[in-house]
Amino acid sequence: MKILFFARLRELLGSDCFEIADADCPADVAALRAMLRLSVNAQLAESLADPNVFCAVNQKVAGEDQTLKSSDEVAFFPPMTGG
Amino acid sequence: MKILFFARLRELLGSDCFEIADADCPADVAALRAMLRLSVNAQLAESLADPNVFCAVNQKVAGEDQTLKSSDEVAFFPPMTGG
Amino acid sequence: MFSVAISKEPLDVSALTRDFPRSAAETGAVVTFTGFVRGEGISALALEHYPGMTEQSILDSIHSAARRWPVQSVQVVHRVGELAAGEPIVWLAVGAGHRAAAFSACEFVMDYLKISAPLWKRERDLEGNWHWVDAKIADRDRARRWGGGAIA
Amino acid sequence: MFSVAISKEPLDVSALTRDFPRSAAETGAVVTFTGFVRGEGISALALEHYPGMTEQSILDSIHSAARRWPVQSVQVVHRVGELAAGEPIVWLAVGAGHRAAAFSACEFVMDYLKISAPLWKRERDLEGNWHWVDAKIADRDRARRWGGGAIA
Repeated sequence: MKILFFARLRELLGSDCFEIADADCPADVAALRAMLRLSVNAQLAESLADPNVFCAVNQKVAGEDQTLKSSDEVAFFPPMTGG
Repeated sequence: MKILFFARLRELLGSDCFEIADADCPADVAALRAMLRLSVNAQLAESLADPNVFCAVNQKVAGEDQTLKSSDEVAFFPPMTGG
Repeated sequence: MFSVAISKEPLDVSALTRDFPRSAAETGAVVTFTGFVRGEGISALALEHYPGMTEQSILDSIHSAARRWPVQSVQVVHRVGELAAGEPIVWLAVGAGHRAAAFSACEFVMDYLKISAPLWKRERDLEGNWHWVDAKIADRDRARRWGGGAIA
Repeated sequence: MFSVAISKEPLDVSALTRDFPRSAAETGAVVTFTGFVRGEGISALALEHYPGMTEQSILDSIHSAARRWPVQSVQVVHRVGELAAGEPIVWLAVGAGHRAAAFSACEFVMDYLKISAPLWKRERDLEGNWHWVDAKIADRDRARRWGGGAIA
């Protein structure tokens, strides 16, 4: 299961994606955030705890209680600054 | 003293201006309207009595009590429909 | 940089867009409005103006907008004469640091142009007869949204 | 006719303006917005996006606008990659029968694009260092003006 990171978060990770074993797929977005925070550096862990950092599941912004399956495309990114 | 007419009023007059002797210059816009109504055809006279028909003095929209002198540029026209 | 032109020739909206003055350091937003002849039930449109007063009246609307919002450049080109369906009637552009000012000033200038610039439309119907277009109450109401003294 | 494109190449605003789809019978108003890189204190700007989600998110904003106002065509082209001061970042056009719908839909789509399209800016300062641009609270407040459920 691949987790995508964009912008500032991608830089903090040092890569544009983070892999976890499909078997370890967490139940929901909140559980995924908690799991990731244990695996990444302190700065990125802090960002993942920030409610202003979005999680998108299958390219739609998702709430903390959205359930996950290992085939989902999941991404984390900071608030948008386009336009 | 030349009085300019635009759009529908110009068509009703059959000309783009109406001349009155400088010596006959009326005191204000209201007096000019009254004077013109006696000199033009019934349809144009009716339009000149319409408060929605504008009078401009020296290219600025003027109220009924604006005073006139024979050197002023005076024009009458219907509501604007540009843009 | 405020400019107003009345044109007897067709408007080249693409060229006007290309040449609209901007500052690379300061212009963050440009909003444009183009009005077109809608061909529903008409075969042509003709526009008449009051040379001198029309230009000044549009310039007054621009200055009034510039007192309300921080705009950098405003340009208006209004067509007169006879136009076919689909041709541009008016082109207006506003450049500003940020989009809020550009949007508001552009809409404001159009609203005031509609009710205050001496311009008059005639339409030719499908039988070839010309009719003067009546002023719309809605245009007056729209301009009043901006509050009093707008042209002062 | 709704279209969204993400472009790595510079935007040709003049050509986009020329080619924007219109109906000679029905299109009375076209409003465009162009956003530019303001060069104050920066030497370059870079934009990153989320391929697929960015396009869909902008299209969602367009569909949301089209449910609120009678628009005929909406086109958005957003630049990504590295840009110099004065270069266009985004171009947006809305065609409608009348100007009120065109102005409102254009401003609405820009407001929602700002807060909902996955795009992120970095600026290079005059010393050559890159900094991520912080999201503006003002953008969120501006989008909220349009009321709830806007993207739904």
